[in-house]
Amino acid sequence: MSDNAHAPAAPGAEPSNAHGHAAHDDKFYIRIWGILLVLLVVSVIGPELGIRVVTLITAFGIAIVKAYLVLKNFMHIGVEKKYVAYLLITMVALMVLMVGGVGPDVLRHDGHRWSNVAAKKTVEEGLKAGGGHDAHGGEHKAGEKPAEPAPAH
Amino acid sequence: MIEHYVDSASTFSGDIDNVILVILASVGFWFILAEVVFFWLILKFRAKPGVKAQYISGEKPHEKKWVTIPHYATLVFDVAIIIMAIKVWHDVKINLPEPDSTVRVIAQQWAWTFVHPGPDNKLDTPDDIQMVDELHVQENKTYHFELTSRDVLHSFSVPVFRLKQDAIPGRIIKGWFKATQTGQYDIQCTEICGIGHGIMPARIIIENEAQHRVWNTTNAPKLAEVAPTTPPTSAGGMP
Amino acid sequence: MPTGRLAVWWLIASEIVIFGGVLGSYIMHRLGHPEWANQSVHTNTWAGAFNTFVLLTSSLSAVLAHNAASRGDGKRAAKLLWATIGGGAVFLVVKSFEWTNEIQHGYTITSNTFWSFYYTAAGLHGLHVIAGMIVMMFVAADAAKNKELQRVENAGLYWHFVDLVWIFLFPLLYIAK
Amino acid sequence: MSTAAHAEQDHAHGHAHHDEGFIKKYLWSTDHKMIAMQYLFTGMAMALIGGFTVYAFRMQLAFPGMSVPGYGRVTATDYNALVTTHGSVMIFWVAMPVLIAALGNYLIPLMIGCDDMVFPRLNRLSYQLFLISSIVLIASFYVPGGAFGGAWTSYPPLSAKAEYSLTGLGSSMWLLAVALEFAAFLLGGINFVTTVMNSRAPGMKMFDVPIVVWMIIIASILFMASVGPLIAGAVMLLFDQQIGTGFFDPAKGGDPVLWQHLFWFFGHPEVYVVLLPAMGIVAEIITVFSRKKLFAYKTVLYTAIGTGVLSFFVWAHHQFIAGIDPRMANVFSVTTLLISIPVAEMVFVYIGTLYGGSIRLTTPMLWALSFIAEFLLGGVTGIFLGASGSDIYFHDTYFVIAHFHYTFFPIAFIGSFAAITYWFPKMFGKMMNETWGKVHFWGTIISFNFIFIPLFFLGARGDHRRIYDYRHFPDLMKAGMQDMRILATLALLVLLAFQVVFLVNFFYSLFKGAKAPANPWEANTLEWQAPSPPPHGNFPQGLPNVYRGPYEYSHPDRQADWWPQTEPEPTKS
Repeated sequence: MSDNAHAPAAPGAEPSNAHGHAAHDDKFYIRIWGILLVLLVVSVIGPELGIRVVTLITAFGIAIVKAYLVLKNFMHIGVEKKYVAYLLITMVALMVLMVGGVGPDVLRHDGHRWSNVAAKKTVEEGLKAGGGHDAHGGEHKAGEKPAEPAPAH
Repeated sequence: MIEHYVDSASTFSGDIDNVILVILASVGFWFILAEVVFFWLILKFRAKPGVKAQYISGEKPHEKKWVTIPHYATLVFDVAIIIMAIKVWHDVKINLPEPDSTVRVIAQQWAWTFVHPGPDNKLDTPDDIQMVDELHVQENKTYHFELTSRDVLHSFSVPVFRLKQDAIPGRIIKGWFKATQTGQYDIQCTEICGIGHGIMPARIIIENEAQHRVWNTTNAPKLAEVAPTTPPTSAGGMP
Repeated sequence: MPTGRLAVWWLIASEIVIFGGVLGSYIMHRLGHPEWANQSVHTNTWAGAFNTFVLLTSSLSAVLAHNAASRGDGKRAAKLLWATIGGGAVFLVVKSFEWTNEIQHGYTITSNTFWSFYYTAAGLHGLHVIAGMIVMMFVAADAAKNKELQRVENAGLYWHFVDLVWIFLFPLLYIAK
Repeated sequence: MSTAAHAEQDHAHGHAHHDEGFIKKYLWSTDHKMIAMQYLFTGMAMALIGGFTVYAFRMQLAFPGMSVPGYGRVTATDYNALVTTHGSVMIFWVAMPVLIAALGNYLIPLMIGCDDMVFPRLNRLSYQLFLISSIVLIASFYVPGGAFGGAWTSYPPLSAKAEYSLTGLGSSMWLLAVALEFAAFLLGGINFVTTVMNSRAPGMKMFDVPIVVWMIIIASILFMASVGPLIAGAVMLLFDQQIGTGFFDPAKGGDPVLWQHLFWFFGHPEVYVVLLPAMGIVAEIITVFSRKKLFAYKTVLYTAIGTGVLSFFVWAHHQFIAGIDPRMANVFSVTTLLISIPVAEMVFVYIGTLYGGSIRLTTPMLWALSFIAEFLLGGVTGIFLGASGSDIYFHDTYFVIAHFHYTFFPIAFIGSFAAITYWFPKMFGKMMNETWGKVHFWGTIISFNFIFIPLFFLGARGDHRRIYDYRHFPDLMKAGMQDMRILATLALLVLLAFQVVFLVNFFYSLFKGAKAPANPWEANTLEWQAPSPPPHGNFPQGLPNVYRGPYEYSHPDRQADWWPQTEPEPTKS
């Protein structure tokens, strides 16, 4: 079955350097994990302050930082060939492009010569109805939730 | 070109026909040129015994110009077409001239409801005239339409006006037209809307001022309050 | 680059656009519907935070498994992979209690489009968690016999991606009130 | 690490190699060539279904109300289901499997000089998913309510609610079938890309890869990058249908326009997903049969990449009048016309390749040339639709139908016929009959033009799409219009009849054809260095080395007018 063995990878693809990136010892990863947990705590506490800017930064800014840490240190994207990073960035950029192209029609409810009356109606009714849509809904506000919902049942 | 097949009955239908004609001329030129060159090459370079093909990489500048020159020519033609097309698009879909009257167009599976403003020329008054599958408009008057749908997507298309706009449930979309000649024409639904999509024809009836007045008064809901002396159309409607 | 890892990267790339489609649609609706804030207060931030913690931890064990595998220590890699699978299981258990609680309070997938997005996005993610767990079971079984150790890294990569998606789902669904 | 990956592959081969039981050999194979055949024959079978549906509804259009022989009376419900099935089958179950899956699977390993795909079992899974998707689609015809009839674009709310479409189960099955099909091609695409990146023959550099392989790779990447949002959208729509969520229901805060965007964000790149492989096939064939180097290889490559990138910026031109904000139409109109430039350039390059050639009009060459000639018309008529101003009139008329059939017919059929007639000797080790091939060619091409030229005129006269009986529209029954519909239908019958010639030729040659040599066309690319048909493992003499690009025909230094990629450089004395 020698004919079945793969030809060595083409010149473009260098020999595997897979083991190259596992140069860190376990402690390094535990440290990264510790940082991620600290960030998690910040991202939960930040929005509790109720300030919009702080919420945005702590919730979404930190999500991006966390994603970067995972990508860099757990997925070793820095050691990987450059095109992998470009590929992922391209995919995210395509999604931004999509949202950019769709937003004017879907995100907004008023446009040039059109008006999304149904959406405006649901917004209005939703705001009027306030919290839950049924009797139970009102009882549960975010802050009152038990910390560990699962074992409680 | 289109006007030979389908009457041109709105102020912008001629402009749209012109865009089509210009595109036809420019792409027709390129199409014919490319096909002529193509068939000429096939005829000229048929295999002949003992004659070897030429070795042309197409990477040298003097060879590449055969591709780059058409490339830039295409770009020039594209720009010209874009400018014309967007100009017409602005006239039809973006600018909204002051209306003389407004009609409401409601699509549903599988019929059109047209709400005419009636003799007082105002919508949502008791003398509104509702008609199914029949839209009555007056020539030389700028109409706005408010288009919506009750269930699924439909599309309000009046070929003689070169006008087409999808109706979306939950949205009100505005547009305009101004008829330039009288007559009776098809209104189509051009977005598939279920099994009755093929049986959703309506008619647009374009009338002159006198006919339209008669139609307005005879069809308006018989209400005591309606003052027949009020001119059914505002005088400013005539340009 | 080794073929397996290359394929995982391409798989991740194509998954980005799948989740991008759901999340992009959600973000557009969310920004256009301020009233959804009244619905999202009923999501359980603490359950979400705990699940984030679980997934981050399982990512840690996945990367430690990779480290062990690259040292050639298949036994340890397998153990750590099983720990990762356990993390996934905890995640799913928490999630199921959370959902049960919400459904009991009347917040079902049809009660509002916010909840439709909530269940769809988290459900799609949950399916990926399950898929990752199944893949890792096979990889762990092989790794314990010191076979196919390169797959430990590939499975780990995929798992980190699942973690990444959750990192974004968490603020989008739980924190933005 | 890479050896371990190969071990996995050898393991998979170990099974397929030795036992040659029918099931393992033909149904459960992991050999890329067998999977390609499975895709090819499934695609051909689905083409018969697509052809039958078009027969039934064109007959209804020409002779409304008649009982169509072999079908019966076409009701409005039937008509919608038929056009929907025709559209989705021809694109998703014929063009995609034949051009990308069958040819990609067959050609990629052979053309880059390796023994199989890097993930043979993934490949098998991809086909099986595809097969299931075909079965689900066909089964949807037999469920209560019948097959889905909301057009291949499946716009909600019509597709979302059974009360509107009246085909609750049919809609969901259609959607499920499409989603499965996407999953199959996602797996296949990942396989193609990794194979080409990692398994090229030694010496094969980036610019030594044949154009058709490049095109399939670019198409696979386009597919991968564009289909995600639609998969997400399909899940959402499925929930709308079956659970009652309101993602696309305006009354519940959803938005039907969102689906249109998700669909066309995929749908437009999809056009190029099938176009590019067909373009690649044409590049291979015209170089071989004009004995010419491809004119500006790198330009072709860059225009293909440019087309691919631009194709993500044009999607909303399908929605100009669909209720999107009219100002957005300006942006998309500009990008749409811009995309005409790389595509036109690609065609110019192909025409340029003919210059100075030694053209042999064999059947595959006829198909390849006719692709260029016909596709040109499809391309230029697209300008009418991409320019927002004229699209107002032409949108959703038969002009659109004629336009995209002038692109899709060359892509899906002319491209496939070119490929099948060209690679038939390699695939089956037999030569196809040239005379009958040419009869089929001329019959198909002439009748094809007689179908769609009338449709351009019908569209210009206002015929709108998906109408099962025009007698309800007085303006559309003016003198001559019905005659044109009848002409198109009669031409269609001729076209369908000529496909019998093809099928007979195909199967007769398959069993009784003359034995094919390894390289009947004297072509350079690697697949022709393998025996015809290639055995399992492809290259029994050992995997080839590559010394030069794929299009070194009529090199001035050589006596022979071809120079295989595998032939070592002559030692200079």
